[in-house]
Amino acid sequence: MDMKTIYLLIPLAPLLGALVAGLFGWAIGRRAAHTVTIGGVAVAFALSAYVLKYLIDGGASYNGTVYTWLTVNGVDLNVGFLVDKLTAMMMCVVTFVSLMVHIYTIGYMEEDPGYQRFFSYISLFTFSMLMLVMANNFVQLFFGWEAVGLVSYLLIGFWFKRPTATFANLKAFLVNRVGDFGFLLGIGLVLAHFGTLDYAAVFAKAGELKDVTITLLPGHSWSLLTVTCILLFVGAMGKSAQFPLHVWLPDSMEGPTPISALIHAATMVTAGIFMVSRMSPLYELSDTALNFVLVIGAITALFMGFLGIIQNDIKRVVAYSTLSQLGYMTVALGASAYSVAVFHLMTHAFFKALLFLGAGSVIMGMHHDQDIRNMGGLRKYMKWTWLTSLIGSLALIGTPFFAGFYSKDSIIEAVAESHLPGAGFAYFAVVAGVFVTAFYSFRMYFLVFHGKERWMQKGHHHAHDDHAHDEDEHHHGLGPNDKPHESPWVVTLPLVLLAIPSVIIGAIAIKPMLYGNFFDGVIFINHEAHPALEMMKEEFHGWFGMVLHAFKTLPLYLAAAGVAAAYLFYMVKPELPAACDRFFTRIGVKKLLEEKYYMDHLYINGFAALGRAIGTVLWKVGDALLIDGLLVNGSAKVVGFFSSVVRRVQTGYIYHYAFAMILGALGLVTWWVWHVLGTLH
Amino acid sequence: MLTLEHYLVLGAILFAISVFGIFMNRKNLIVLLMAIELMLLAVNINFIAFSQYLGDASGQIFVFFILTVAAAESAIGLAILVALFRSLRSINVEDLDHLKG
Amino acid sequence: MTWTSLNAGIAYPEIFLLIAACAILLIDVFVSDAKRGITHGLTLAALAVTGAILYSGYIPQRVTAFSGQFVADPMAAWAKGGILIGVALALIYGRSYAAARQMYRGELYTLTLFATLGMMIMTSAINFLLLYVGLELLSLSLYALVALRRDSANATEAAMKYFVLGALASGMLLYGMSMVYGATGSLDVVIIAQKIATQAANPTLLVFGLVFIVAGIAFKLGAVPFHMWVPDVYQGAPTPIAQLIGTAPKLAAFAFVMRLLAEALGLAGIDLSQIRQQPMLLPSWSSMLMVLAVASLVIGNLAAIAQTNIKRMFAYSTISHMGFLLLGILVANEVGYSASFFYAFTYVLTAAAGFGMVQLLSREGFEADTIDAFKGLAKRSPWFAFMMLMVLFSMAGIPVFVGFFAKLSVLQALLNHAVLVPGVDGAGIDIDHSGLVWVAVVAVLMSLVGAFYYLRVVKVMFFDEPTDTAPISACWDVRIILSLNCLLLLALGLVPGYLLAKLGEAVKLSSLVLF
Amino acid sequence: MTELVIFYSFALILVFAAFRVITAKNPVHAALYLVLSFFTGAVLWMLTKAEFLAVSLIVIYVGAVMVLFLFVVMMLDINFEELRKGFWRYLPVAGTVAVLMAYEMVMVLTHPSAQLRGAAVAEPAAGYNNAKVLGQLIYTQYFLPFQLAAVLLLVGMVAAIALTLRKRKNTKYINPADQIKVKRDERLTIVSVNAEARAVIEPPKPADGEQQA
Amino acid sequence: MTGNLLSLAIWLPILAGLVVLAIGGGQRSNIARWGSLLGALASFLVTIPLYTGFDVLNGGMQFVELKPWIETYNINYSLGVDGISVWFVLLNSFTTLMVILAGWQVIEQRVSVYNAAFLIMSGLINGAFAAQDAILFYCFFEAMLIPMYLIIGIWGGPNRVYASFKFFLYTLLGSLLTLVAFIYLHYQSNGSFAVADFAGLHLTLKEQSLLLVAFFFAFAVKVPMWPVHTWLPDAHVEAPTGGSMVLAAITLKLGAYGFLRFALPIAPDACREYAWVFVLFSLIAVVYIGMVALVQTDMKKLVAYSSISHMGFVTLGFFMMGGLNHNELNSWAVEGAIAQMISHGFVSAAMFFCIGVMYDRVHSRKIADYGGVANKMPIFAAFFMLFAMANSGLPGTSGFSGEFLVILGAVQVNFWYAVAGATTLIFGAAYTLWMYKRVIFGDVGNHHVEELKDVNAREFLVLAVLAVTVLGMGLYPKLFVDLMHVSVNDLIWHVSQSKLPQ
Repeated sequence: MDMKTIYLLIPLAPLLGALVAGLFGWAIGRRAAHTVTIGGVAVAFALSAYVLKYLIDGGASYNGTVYTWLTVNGVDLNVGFLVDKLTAMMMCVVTFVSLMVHIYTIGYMEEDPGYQRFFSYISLFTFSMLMLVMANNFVQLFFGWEAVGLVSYLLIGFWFKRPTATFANLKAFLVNRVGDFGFLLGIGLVLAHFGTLDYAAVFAKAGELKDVTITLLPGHSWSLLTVTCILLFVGAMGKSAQFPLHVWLPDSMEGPTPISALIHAATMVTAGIFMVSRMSPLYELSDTALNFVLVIGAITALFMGFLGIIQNDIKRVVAYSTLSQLGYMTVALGASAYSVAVFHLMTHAFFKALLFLGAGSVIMGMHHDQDIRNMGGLRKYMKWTWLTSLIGSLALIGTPFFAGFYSKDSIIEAVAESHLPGAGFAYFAVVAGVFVTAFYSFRMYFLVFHGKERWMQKGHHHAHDDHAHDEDEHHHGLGPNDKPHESPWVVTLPLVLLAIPSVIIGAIAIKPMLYGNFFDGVIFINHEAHPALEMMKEEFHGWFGMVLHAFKTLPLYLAAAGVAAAYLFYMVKPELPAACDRFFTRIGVKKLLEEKYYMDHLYINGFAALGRAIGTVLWKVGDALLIDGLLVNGSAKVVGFFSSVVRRVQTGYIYHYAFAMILGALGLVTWWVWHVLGTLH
Repeated sequence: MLTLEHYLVLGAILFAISVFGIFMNRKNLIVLLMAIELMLLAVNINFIAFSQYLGDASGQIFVFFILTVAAAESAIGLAILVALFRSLRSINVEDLDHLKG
Repeated sequence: MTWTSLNAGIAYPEIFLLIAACAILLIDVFVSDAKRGITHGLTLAALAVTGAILYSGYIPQRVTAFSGQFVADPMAAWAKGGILIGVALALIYGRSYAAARQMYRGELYTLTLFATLGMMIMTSAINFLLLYVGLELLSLSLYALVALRRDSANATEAAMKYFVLGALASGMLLYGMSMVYGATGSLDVVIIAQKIATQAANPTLLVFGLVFIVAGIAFKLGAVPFHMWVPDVYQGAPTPIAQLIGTAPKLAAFAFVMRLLAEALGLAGIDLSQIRQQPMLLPSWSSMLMVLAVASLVIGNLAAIAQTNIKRMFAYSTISHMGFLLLGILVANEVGYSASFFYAFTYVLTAAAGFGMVQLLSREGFEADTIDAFKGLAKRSPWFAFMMLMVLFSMAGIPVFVGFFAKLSVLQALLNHAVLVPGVDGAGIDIDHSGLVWVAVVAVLMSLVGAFYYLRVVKVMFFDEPTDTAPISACWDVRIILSLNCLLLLALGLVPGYLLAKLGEAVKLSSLVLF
Repeated sequence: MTELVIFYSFALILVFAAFRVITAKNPVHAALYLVLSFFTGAVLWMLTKAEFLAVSLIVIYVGAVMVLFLFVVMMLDINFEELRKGFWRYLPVAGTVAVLMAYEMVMVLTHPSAQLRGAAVAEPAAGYNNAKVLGQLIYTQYFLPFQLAAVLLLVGMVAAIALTLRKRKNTKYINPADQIKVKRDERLTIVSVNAEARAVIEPPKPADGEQQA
Repeated sequence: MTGNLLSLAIWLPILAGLVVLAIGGGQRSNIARWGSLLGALASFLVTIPLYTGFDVLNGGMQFVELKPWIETYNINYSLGVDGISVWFVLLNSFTTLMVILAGWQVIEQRVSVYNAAFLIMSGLINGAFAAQDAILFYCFFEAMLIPMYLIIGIWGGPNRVYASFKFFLYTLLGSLLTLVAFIYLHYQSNGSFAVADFAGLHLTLKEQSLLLVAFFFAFAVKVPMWPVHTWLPDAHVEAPTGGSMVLAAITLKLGAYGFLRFALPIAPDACREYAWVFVLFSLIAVVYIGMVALVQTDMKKLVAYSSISHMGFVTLGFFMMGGLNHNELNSWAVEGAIAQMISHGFVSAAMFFCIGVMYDRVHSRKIADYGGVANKMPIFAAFFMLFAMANSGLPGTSGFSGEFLVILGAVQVNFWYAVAGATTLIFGAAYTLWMYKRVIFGDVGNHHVEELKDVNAREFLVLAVLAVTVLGMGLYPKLFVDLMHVSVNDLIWHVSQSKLPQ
């Protein structure tokens, strides 16, 4: 089996599974559906692992065309694969998490009537994501980009009966479309100026076009690469939920939990990070663009973290944490530490998938009650879930020796070393974010797994989130006398399997990925302009050294402080949160956070409403009144009016008829005869 | 000296009078028919004058035919008038207004 | 003067028709009302034989007879052919209509035959006197025919209006003729043309006469503002007679215009470069016709929109069609004449079919002359609904029906002319011919308005539910011939080339060459 | 000079009479004024030596056409009072147009470019015979129109009859053909009478002619 | 055989239509159905050799037929297709087949007339695409109005009369002016009506501009471009499903095709001069109409507006033609526009069919009357999702290829054109998916929806075939685009040359 076949097989295996489960799921039944899809993903994972191994062992990276999608103006637009280490790593992450999620789903979706459909979707997603990461050109990238968006749309709206779900998926799709709008324009600029859409050719030509400027407004010229990179990054902002296009991600929790883990935590949302890393040869040429990336990432990292604090929906807490972590990655990108970003991407994929799946397990245990205020003390009932969630949380907050520690700390360091104008703010944001992360993570942890079993006290309690009002079969919650049960093995097994890399992968991978030659020839860094990573490399002394070093830096203590604060608030003095609540309410911050910085208002009541209002005006006034009313029907009316006038002239009286004739003759005489007489003399 | 102009002007005036008659007359169809006869007379005067002026008899032949045609025309016109009167009981021009618009 | 010098042979069709008409007049005296079919058959036979004689005597050139007063040329032959067809169709479609309304009398046939004779004379006459006599023969017969349903107030009213206004128009025409006669000293078309060409004519009198001649012609064609008789007569006249008025005479009028304007006053056969020395006769009538044409297009189409009576609607549509016809004539060259000829010829067929449909739906006590009478025709008789559809779309000038090619040929002539003579400088010919482009634009815009009212009838037929569910009672011959007539519109639309070429050739072969 | 005097005086009468034709309240008067116009017209034609036509005018018009007019006027039962109302209401507009028309026509005809001023109506050559000239032309050159004129008159006749002749319901008339064709059997029904039985008498089937009457 | 393929493509459906009319009247509806299906199938099959036998390297006309028709005016029966028009012949024959299937059970009244109208129209449309003589083109172009008028008027919705009149008169207005233009060109080209001769003329800018105005009225109305678009929503809403399918899939393309075949090659200088106007109108169509579509409450109207918006992309692409703005040839946008036309043919037909499927069951087109259709019609919902996504231009569906290329082409001409154009990514998704959400998603909305039954075999067939085409063109557009390269390049070269008199 040559490599090309393998590369082909990797995406096609899940696709096949998806098609079989999707098109023939009704015929083959549940078991066959999950078997075939899991089989497909497993094959993909196995082959991906093989590929990674092959590349690490010095195998040549692959850049080849599968088929030509389109040829225009002499330029081939291909479907092709670029498989290098970055790709291979992404493939492994994607297929691994996907495999876990597939297995987990067997348990999680057991009772759902859309079982086969769900498997089909997630397999399809795996295919799309693989196409995205394996792309060797912008077209295919965009194809994968939108395809994962589609599947995300389908999955968020999986429970299409819920209005909140369908609202959320539409929102997700549209917000992503806003990003894609920029992304597509970026691609357009690339094509217009590079004359090709192949990565390799584009990167090769990037240097030449470094100083090219374009004039977008008369009198202002911009660097081509800056504009292009920012536009491409707008795409990433959509997909990776960066401020201000982040609003879709929390709502996307309306989807079943497995997909939150797979799509909205581990893989799809990191596509933007992946893309920017891929485009490093372009981004490296524009400080402006990098700075933009840095600032956006920083905003996202900190402010989304704040929102995590006040969430009571278990999944939403994790979702905001995801947003925040994506911000971290973006910050790393901005700091030219692409490898760090990718590294965090990877570690985050594992522990965040773990957290989501753990949350899902909790939700199952709670009979689909997601409100953490109704939980507590679950540690006793759900041992595996508790343990793995704890690992996940520890990894998330950057506890030393856990995977997240290495990646997050590296990001903080990279920002510290960055010289971009926004680096100062970014540094503050990421450092402050550490505390915030720790606080909300353990707030959730304590509320869920420790303390009193509150569902017993409060009975059926509804969270204030709107979706909780939904009288849906999935939301019946736990009765006061029920006891939550640990989930079946298909659920806990993935948790365990994910927990392992969440702990160990950081220590293993940090050296090759960040400071080794893993990304040689893949990620390009202009070390002279952006020396951050170089400087870190000098300071790096192995993973253990990094842990030791961490004790000398602020972040670790901030994380510890966060955990402590959470413990204080939710374990020791449960009345404190209420007091804080009152305080923050008084100064207005509470409201601001509850309303998520009013971003949703801005979009829904601002842009969307404005769009509809303009649409209505254009329709009623522009189309109906002006064009149709005035021009079309108006001219018909004018014709009708003249018609009635003409009609009235036809009085029926002979003398009028004769009069008309005489007048006609007289007119002819007057005009022509006098005319002739005039010319004759 | 009697010139062509005399006749032509007379013809023109007669023509105008008959035209005037046609659209002035709003009551009596018979007078309308008479006005038409007047108009033909005007034309005939023209033809005869020209004919004699040109020394060419064909103009007079034309007049002869006009007289003939006019006779037949009067017959038909009066016949229509009679038929009209029978169905309408009126020869008032203003009553002829069922067809309009 | 001998028989041979008369050269009467070329007038055999007319002579036969006259004899036949007189014979039928006599025969009919002995035919009882119940056996009127004999007269009907004989009349059609007479028309057919006339046609046959016409066909066998076809000469592809201009031949004159009766001291140069009568001409037989291909154009006249084609026109007469069209006239005979038009008249025959009117009689065929009108038979049961007439029978149901006390009109099924011998006079219907004899007068129709005399009218036909008048039309044939009009097409062949090249002498003012003969033209006039032919015109009057036609007119007088038509006046009488309109009033033939003498118990109908509408019919007699229409006849009276037609008569009075027609007489007025005749008066104007005669006045014009007298002036031209005075200016040129002759009644002979050829001599007049020669006199004009050699500047031996008095220009003032000529133009003065021209105005009145144009007025008279405009009346005959029904051009605005000499059109007002048209709707009233169409509506008031019994439908077969309206058909008779609305079809064949248009061809006769076309020929009449050709003889009077194109040949006598049109400088036909004169090298255009000689126009410089000529008084502005040609441009004069050309631009007069332009005004009349545009006015007809506008008024005809606009007024037609508001009609509820389909005969009246046809009348206004006729007015607009005559506007189109005039557009071709005013081009004043062979291309234009051919186009107009084609237009008139096909219009006869189209209008005949339209009136045929009205009569098809009518029955005793029901005129079917409102647009509403066509309601739901597609349900009552899909076949005839489709036939009517073809008629209407042909009238609207939608391809692939023949009406489109008629319009196309006229527009083509008009626009080519516009570029061909972009204003011969000097000589005072100051018509801006590029202005004809705008005339063309007006013409097509008015076709758009026209399409509206034709569409309305289609709408009524196809989209509405029938209110009148009585079966169509027409006899088989009417059904077949009407269908053939309608299909002919389609066939001529699919293959218009032959007729176009033939009529164009006819005009070319018939053109008056003076030098 | 004499000619001019005659012309002007008769022309004036003609114009006056013509004017009265269209303004006369009573159509009988109008018809009579029309007769007067024709007479004066004939005189004017005489002045141009068109004797035949002058005579024809009187014969045809005054003798035939105008009589026809008078017949019709008197035959129809018309309320003339009704017809006279409001005649002058339309004068301003109609009058303006008519005067304008006359003015323009006269202006054109008297315009120098028309070259009519001083154009004498030619004096015919000696021995000129108006009737003969016309006759010769009509029967040779104008043979065809002449025939057609006959047809025209025929049309006039046919039309007039077709439009006005009607079989009145109250008038009894007989059809000689039917009378001749009558057979004995249709007129006479012989019934054998049985003196004792009551006879059933079939009514005779009436003949066509009788039914019409 | 190949000698008269185009004639076959034109006359076979017309003949089939006439036969159906003749034999399928009255109660013989089933004969009419099967007969027309057979006819449509045969008509589609005869167009296949046009594709298989097409010489990709030849940019000129192929399958040429030339016979004199009206010799007096030198009008010829002149047929031929190039890489651009061949697709529309195929697309049209294909759509007709779909339409016949679409109306199978739905149309109960006058089945033969309904099907015959479509068959005849199909032939006429093929004729318009194949005609190489202006008058021949015009004849087909106009004659098509008649069957469409009847279809809308007879089988249409409650306001069908208004819609049918508006449709007919609106489109007639433009074509009449074009007729004047054609005749003018006829004179200019010394008595030829051949399109190729027209394209070879050298005309002054004033002449070209006036011609362009005439062409604008004809073709822009048909496309339809803003602001002459308002007939389309009415026509679409009132037309029966089949009518909407054909209208959207084919007749709109005729307008765009007219631009390619007439306006651009004949008046290139004027096109360059006034390209900004067309670009402006196109962009207005994309943005303005996108917003208008957003607030529609009637599904058909929404899709109709979406059609206008998508066709705005097509015209945008045309006037992004490299020759108009650059010296260098740039076929991105043009090929994108043509691809968009083809794709829109599939997608809009599918969208209208989907709405038709629901309409047949519920007899309402109001979005508010639905909700939760997916619960009752899952298969249908899946198909509808695919088409909705295609309508929003998702990669992998045909809707993407065209839009993508046009935007890529536009960026090369003017960045801001591309920005305005790319908003369709947002608007397109917004109006389509919002509608989808309200109609398909959610809990069962009312008892009408409760009673819905999923698609039957016939509907499934149509949907599946359309789905295959939509996906096929999305995944392998090369198949479609390769045929047009040479023709498009020829066209662009042609347009890039100044035609002003020397």
